[in-house]
Amino acid sequence: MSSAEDIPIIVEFTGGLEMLFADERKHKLSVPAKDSKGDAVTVGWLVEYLCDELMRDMRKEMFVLDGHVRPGILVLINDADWELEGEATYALQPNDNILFVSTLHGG
Amino acid sequence: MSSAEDIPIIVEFTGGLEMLFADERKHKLSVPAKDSKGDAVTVGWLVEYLCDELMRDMRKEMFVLDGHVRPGILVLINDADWELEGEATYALQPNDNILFVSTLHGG
Amino acid sequence: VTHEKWPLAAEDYKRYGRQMIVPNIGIQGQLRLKNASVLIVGAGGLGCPAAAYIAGAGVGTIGIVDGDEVETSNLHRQILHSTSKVGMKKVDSAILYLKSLNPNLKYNAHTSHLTPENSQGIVSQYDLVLDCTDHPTSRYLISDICVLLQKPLVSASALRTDGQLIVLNSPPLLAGNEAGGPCYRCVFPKPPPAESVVSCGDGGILGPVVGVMGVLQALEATKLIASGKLTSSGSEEAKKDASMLLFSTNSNPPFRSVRLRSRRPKCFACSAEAGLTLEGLSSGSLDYVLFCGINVPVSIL
Amino acid sequence: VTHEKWPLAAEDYKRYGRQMIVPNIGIQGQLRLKNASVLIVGAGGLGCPAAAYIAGAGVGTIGIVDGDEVETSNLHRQILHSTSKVGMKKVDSAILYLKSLNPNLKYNAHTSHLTPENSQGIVSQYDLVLDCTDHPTSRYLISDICVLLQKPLVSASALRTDGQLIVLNSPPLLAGNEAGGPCYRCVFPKPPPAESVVSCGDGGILGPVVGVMGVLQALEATKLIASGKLTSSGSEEAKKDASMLLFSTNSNPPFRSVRLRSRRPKCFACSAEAGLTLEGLSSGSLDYVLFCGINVPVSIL
Ligand SMILES: [Zn+2]
Ligand SMILES: [Zn+2]
Repeated sequence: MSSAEDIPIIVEFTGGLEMLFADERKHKLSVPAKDSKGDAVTVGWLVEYLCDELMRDMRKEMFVLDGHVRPGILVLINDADWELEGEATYALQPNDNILFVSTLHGG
Repeated sequence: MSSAEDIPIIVEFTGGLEMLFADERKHKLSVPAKDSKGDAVTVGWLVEYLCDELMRDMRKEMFVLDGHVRPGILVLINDADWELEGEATYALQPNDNILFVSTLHGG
Repeated sequence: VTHEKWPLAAEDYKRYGRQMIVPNIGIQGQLRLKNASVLIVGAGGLGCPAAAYIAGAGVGTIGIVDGDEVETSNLHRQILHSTSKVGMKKVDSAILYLKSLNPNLKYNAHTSHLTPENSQGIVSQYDLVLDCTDHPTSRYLISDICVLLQKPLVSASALRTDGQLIVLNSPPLLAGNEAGGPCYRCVFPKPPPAESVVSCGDGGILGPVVGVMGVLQALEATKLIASGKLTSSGSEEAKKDASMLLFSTNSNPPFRSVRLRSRRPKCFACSAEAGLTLEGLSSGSLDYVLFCGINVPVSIL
Repeated sequence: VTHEKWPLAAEDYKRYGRQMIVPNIGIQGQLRLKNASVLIVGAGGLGCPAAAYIAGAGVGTIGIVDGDEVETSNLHRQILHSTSKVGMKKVDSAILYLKSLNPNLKYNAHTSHLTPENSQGIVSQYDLVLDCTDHPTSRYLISDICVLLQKPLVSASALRTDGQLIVLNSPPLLAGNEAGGPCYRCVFPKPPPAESVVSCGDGGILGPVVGVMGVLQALEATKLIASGKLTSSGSEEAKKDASMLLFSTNSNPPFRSVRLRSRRPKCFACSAEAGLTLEGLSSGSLDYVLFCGINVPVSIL
């Protein structure tokens, strides 16, 4: 298979984050298997990609701050905290589910 | 691969049915891919198998009545009503999740 | 839709403001809630929390059906009643509480159990029905009358550490229209053997388990009403399969959504071949007790 | 464990009988509930249903902390209060209700907000804490004092149509013991930017959404107590990762359980390198308001 191949993933937003992404909670995406350097794409790459390509809302800082997912957002890879999976360095696999959850504080 | 190969499946019981199966809700099973006639094993075959091999409780009629899963039990194949999947004739696939739910009536 | 400038009373903006600013509710949704009527069948472990949140949300007319009286053994889970109300009709006790929470609604007390004879007269007064009862006989009866009168039905049940929730007959289209939502008989064409039926009294129940299911019934009701999907004309979305929510406190994950079938082609209640009629039901020719068998649990399941 | 023949009062067998016959509860579990004390921080949309079911279940001592008074805009979701109690302290209103539901328990009213100064004195009186508050400052404070005093913490939150639930510091082992459950800081080491924090007052909330989360808090509390897992000695099971329950009314499926990390090796509160002390906390040297930034929501997220 060619290195230009795309891999299908599902990206979801909840806890209010969906408002930054056209109010859509679930996005079926096809992302390149390799980045511009030829390395396997990671969740870190995906965060940048979402910010640049998917997010139409101007308030980028509500999603990414200082180059990292902003505090108060949990990132889950196949329903596990991304800290259990290598965080931003995790290499995306076909059919992965990446969930971004904004922590709620109301009660 | 040989026809004698086993396939791994998960069988679950809830709604009280687990009491008939040693109070275990989740059973990881390995079942033969083919039945004695050489046909692919089905959910119908599985029901008989569970009754004969897994169930230690003597009250078989709480699970199977007149050769069928008793009324009041829903059978779900990978979280879909088995009536959407061909009912008892559905051929088991590796890693299938088969869930038996006893309907509750309390309130 | 009203065309007045201030379609709600001044107090309503204060009382319901926090839910009116939720996307998908708004003034439109609040007005739908105000103009809607909901029947809650059963004022027990499911009906208590369901009624509290439905009254809180401002559903204009709330009816409650129950023939029972409050007992001390109810109080761990039937949180609208109270120790001083032991012996009072549950319906009257519940309405006392609801009036103190929200005095601006209309409450109807139906202080006997729902029967084939009285069900048409009661259910026809409402837009939406919640089945908060605890026996298969009432579950089949309620489903049947909802199909006949084209009312959506939010049905829940609970026992021990488990609960189940399903929205039935939604959209509530005429029998024979396959685009309508399935009814209880579509999902359970045959009743369970009587000896497999266990009540909360016999099997036990954790209060918050039945509580969660009752609150979720209120949520489904609020969503159906506020979104304008109560009637068939309001539900223009693509037909979706029905789904059932399963809850097992001790399972991991504890909640699970499963996909159910749509209307059953030969359903006794909602198909083109249905044998069910209002006349048959109200004349008592359908014997729900006989259909479900005797009610003497001889087993723990 | 008591050795009396009838360790519960005669009325208790009637009142709690339906939950005592549930497997895993029994007399042992009921006695644990009776001997336990629970602190509910916040008598709002989460605290109301949580308190109702915890009192229903028979937890012997229930404390409630809240400095606020009942407002009309609370009533759609804060179901222990009532229209005639508008203006009353929420804690007093809630306890009036709870006493009428179950007069056999001890209720403690703490009618000011939890602060770094008063938190040790209040929290030390209880076995288990429920965080039913609505701001990051209180969430970090409550987590910190629970770590310092070794109390398990059941934390929930809700906004608009979504809710979240997590059991923290369970088992509640000493800071530095990696077998203890993670604390709030393990999961959220840095607070969210202040402009991303939205309260239910500003963002809105559906009553049954926060209601479901509050009832689930009561369920987690009941399970922890009845199973004897309140203290570290009671929790002998193999260490499990913590998990968080996510609820989104409009998602399919609506409930989702996700796996969280265990204790963070450099956690400020619960690790061997923790900088947190009782003295530091109660002296006010930890400024939670400064830590979390100013509280003027300028954004809808
Ligand atoms: Zn039907
Ligand atoms: Zn920590």
